[in-house]
Amino acid sequence: MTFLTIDWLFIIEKLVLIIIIILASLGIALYTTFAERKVAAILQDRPGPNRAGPFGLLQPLADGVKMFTKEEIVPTHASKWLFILGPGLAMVASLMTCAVIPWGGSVELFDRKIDLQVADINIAVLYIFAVVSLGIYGIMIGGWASNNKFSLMAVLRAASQAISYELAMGLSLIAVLMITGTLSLNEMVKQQQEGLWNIVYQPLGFLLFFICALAECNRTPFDLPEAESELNFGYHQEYSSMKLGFYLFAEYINMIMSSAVMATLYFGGYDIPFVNDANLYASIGNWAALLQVTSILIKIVIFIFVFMWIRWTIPRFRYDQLMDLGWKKMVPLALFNMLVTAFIVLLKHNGWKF
Amino acid sequence: MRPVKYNIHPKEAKLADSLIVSEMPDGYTGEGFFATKLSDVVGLARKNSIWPMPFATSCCGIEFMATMASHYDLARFGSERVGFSPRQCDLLMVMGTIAKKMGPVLRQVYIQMAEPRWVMAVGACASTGGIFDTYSVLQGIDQIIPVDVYVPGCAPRPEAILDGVMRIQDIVQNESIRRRNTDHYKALLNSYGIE
Amino acid sequence: MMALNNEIVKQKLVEKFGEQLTNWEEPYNFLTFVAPKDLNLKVLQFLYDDETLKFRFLTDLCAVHYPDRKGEEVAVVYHLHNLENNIRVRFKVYTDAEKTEVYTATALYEAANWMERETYDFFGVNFIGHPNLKRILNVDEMDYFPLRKQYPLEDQTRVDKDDEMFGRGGSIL
Amino acid sequence: MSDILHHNIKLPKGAIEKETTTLNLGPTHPATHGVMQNIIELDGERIVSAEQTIGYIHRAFEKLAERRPLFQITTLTDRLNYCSAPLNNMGWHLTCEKLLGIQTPKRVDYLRVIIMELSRITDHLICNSIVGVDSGAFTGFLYVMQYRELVYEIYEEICGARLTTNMGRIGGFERNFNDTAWKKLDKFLVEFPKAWKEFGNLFLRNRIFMDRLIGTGAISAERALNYGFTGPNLRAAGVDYDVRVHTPYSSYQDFNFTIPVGTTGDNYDRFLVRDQEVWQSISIIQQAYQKVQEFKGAEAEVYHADAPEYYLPEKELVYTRMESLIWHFKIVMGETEIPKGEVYNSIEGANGELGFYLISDGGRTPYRLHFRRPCFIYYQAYSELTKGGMLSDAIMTMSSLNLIAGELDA
Amino acid sequence: MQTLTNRSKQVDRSPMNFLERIYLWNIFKGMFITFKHMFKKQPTIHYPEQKRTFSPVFRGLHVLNRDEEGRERCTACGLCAVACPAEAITMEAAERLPEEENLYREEKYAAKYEINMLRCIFCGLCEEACPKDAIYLSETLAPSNYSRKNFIYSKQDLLIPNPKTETTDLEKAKGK
Repeated sequence: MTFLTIDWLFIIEKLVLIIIIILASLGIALYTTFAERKVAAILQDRPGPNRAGPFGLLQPLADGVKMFTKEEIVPTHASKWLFILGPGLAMVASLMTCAVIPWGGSVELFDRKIDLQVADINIAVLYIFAVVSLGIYGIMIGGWASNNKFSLMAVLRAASQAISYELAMGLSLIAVLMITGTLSLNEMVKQQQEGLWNIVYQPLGFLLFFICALAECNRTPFDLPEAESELNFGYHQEYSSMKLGFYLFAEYINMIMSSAVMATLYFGGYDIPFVNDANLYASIGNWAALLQVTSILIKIVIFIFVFMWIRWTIPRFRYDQLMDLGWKKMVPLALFNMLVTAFIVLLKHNGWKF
Repeated sequence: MRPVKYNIHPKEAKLADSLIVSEMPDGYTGEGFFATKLSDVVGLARKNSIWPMPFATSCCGIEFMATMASHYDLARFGSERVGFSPRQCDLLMVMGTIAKKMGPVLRQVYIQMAEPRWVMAVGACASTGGIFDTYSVLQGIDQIIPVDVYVPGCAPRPEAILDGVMRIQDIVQNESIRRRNTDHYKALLNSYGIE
Repeated sequence: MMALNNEIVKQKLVEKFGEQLTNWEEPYNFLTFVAPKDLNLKVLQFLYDDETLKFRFLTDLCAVHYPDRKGEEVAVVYHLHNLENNIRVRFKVYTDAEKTEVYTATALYEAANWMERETYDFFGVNFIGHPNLKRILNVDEMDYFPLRKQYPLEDQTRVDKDDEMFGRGGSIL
Repeated sequence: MSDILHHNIKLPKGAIEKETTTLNLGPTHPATHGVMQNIIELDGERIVSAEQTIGYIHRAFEKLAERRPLFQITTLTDRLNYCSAPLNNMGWHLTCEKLLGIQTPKRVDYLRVIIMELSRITDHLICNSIVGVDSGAFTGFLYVMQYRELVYEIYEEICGARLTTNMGRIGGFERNFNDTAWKKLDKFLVEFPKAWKEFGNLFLRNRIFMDRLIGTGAISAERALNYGFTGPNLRAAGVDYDVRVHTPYSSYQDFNFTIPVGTTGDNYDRFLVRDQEVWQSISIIQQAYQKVQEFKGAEAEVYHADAPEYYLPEKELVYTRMESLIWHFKIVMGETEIPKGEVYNSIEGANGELGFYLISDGGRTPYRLHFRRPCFIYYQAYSELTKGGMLSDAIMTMSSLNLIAGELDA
Repeated sequence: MQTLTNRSKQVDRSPMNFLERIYLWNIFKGMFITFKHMFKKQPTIHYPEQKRTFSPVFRGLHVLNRDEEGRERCTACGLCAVACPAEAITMEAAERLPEEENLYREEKYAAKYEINMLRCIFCGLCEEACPKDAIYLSETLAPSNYSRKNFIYSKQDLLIPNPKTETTDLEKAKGK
């Protein structure tokens, strides 16, 4: 292998894209924390943070600086390296997801066609599942290393919850895969741009996927691992300073990523509704890509709002009820959905018209 | 009928009286311009992100609920993320009577908090024992941990609690980031027997 | 069913225990009597079991310290309630402060458990047969029974009060 | 397996054989809102046994009461069940009035009923919304807290304080209700029922919430009585015992209301009973409001009993008339004649039968004052209620019992 | 268990119907309620910029009254200290000298009058106990402070402005 065969421009292009996407994700996550507080406040008839900067907009920065300057505590009986590894792993895993999400079409710069997707791999969906499962390790390792019984219980809950709901999530997704016939996210978006959004074909599948996404992100009503009234913040109870910040951040990035995945899978990704994207490219060129990015961002924001809205409305499950729902209701429903979809796809392949 | 509506001589809090700022020796000039600026920025940031740990034992805890609720909304100060894990919090709000049985627990919680940490004694009981001048009640939590701000009242109105939070903010803003490493601070903690 | 009143309760009790129950009173229409301390459980059992009396609700259990009554300084007071007929009865047993031994009522009323622990905590009444008789409100290390009259109320460590002012060695009062 | 582990790893003695986890809930655990410690043995998430330690805010009320004249004890009762302070105040005043033989005029009774029911509402409102918070839904709590604020404003008009009110005096109130207070009460009566209905909609029939509460922390009527339960917790078990009906005080016999009872005594029953009691309280307040308005002329200004020995004279008279001044001094110094005797009086507190056992030897202060604190008595049943349930159930049981630390620890 | 009264009423514990059983219906209902609240007027009082008006009987910081000629009314009888459940009031009485008649109204006066605001529970019993129209509570909130010693309010901190010499201050104190 020689240096000459490497497309240096390609690497630079991807590096720039990665940096931009990671920074943007971090920025959005930062402001998602703020949004959570504001949304909670507005749903609860109160103004929310409004004294740090204009309308409280500097609030997340204040939180960040404060966390950076706080003392790092490693509990005496904690397993030190794992204690540090935990939040790092959680953070890395959640950021890795954004590699396969198509954020927009492509832009033409310096005579190059640059895809707004870090890696258009053909098994993107599997990749996401793998990385999300890795994120659970971050929580498990951190909670276990804390040497705290509350954390330990939280971790047990988190692990079993993740396993149960990933199963239902996967099953509900298979139906989509059968319709689209691909594992590549970019390909799925392209199909949806041409036809209808997948939500039209898969309403039940989407509902199941959405509920599982709530569970995967540890959001109410599935926030058992950090149920503050029971386990007192659960797995990140012993964490202070930026390690805590990493956990909180990872949670919000997970939220963003699952919103992005949902948008891509069921709501056409960066597709701008009611507009033919190809024509748009023809008329305004690179600006169309920007509009597409805006489109997916808006979808993400809407999902995040719904996440928050749910969080501040309903109570949480009990552990056994959560398992009950997961195994006895979600999995059978997902299977049912899969079978029905398979049946219809089969009929369609055999020339039936709908 | 009352002769007047207001007492116009309420004692204003002076920063110089605070435990944190007062024992800073004059002419502590180790910090250069950059460090001072950094200190200011950090102070400003910390000020707006004080996460309280409510150590609510009795009546004042109920008023703290009112402070959190829509009518007074502590969230405006960026302080609504109430944590019950001492590791994650900046401000220990001791609300309500601390009995002698509770004293060691309170101390333990204080020790577990990550620096920088501040303590606010809310209400008569936590500050001095209030009406409970009895064999079982600790006569002021300042016997076991250093207190930064005292809030009078039994129970203090939400306004008074907010006032206390703002006094804490004043301290936080004016505290040098290096202070927690100074010998003076260590001596202060040692005087409470905390290493 | 015949309405139950203080007369009938008294009559029944006298029938059963005769002269042993003394000091019958009805302050504010509340039947009160004194039982010997060895009999407390028997009286409770009778009041609980009897088909007409049915005092099956233990409202309250506490003690009072009378330092002047030599030999019977501590009185344990039971308040019982018959919910069906809405009638209450109170009885006391007196015991020596040095050797406070009273039978526990926990076998009859679960409610008595903590009330007896509290009474032990405050007055040092030793309830014989109690499943878990230890201090409940105060710290375990405490070496006296604070509600007995001879012990001071105040905490001695406070510095912000002027004892002269509040009747503790001063001129007022 | 355990043998191998024993050889290689140093574990605390008996850690393997035990097969259960000991979890220490409290004293600063968020769900114990207040301070008690529950040492729970867990088998997985199931509770094998629970043991409680209390006394973390023991304040020696009873000893303190022996050193304070009657009127100062009102400030102590404030701090018993601080969620419904006026209720305790009035309970104490009624006890004193029983001892001193004071008859209160009807209007005073009705005013008291209004205040007592308002404070019952605030208490149940907090309890039920905290059940919501502990189950993870924070928002309903903030919705109803806004209306508690309205009640506090009414208190403030009457006595000048919000939470620890020190409201009322032996023989009546310290002052008549002013127009603002009545206006605020009007406002409350209009707005609160809507909000309470909305709160019910948010929780009552939500399956997640119902699943959390139904069948958890249940107790039978017999056990509940044996444990000395009173108030909403006893009524949830199906016993319709209510001091307001059994031994009416403060003219409760003039009002028309029902006693909501449950059947199984589980957390959901407790929640429902409290929910219904709030509706009953609203109805009682409306009736009392109407009755108060029926007083005309001089009667409409009555706010205390005519008891010059115990009720402080008008300030104007104190400044000008010698006789009043002497009464004033006597009452404040506590030198009025207080009859000897012992009296037990109980009211229906927000958590159950709140009793005052007062022994007076004729001195300035009570010889002995014992509070029957419902919280203290029913919390003993906690280990029985939680046994066999899950950890989350224990949390819900704790909040639906409504444990008020001030009342628990005296 | 037989019923004790004829006023009991069973609470509604009907089993869940189908819509309630599938979770979603009531969740949507709840979400609709919270959504409605987004457009509700916020009752928030933006303390410290905005302050609530307190009731005229509000129990805040104390004041010591003077009469029309600016003489202190307190006669150091000690009733307030006796009435105080928190024992927060300390005073020392002194005999008035002939040349002090323009300072003190009665023959005896409080040479030292201190209230420990940190002990004080603002119950208002001192105001009620005063037979000389001398001590009142005001609508000022007791401010928080950094040090315990700053909560001892001496006579100078409590006295209202002299109506003879400090008329502007008095107007201020009266809230005009």
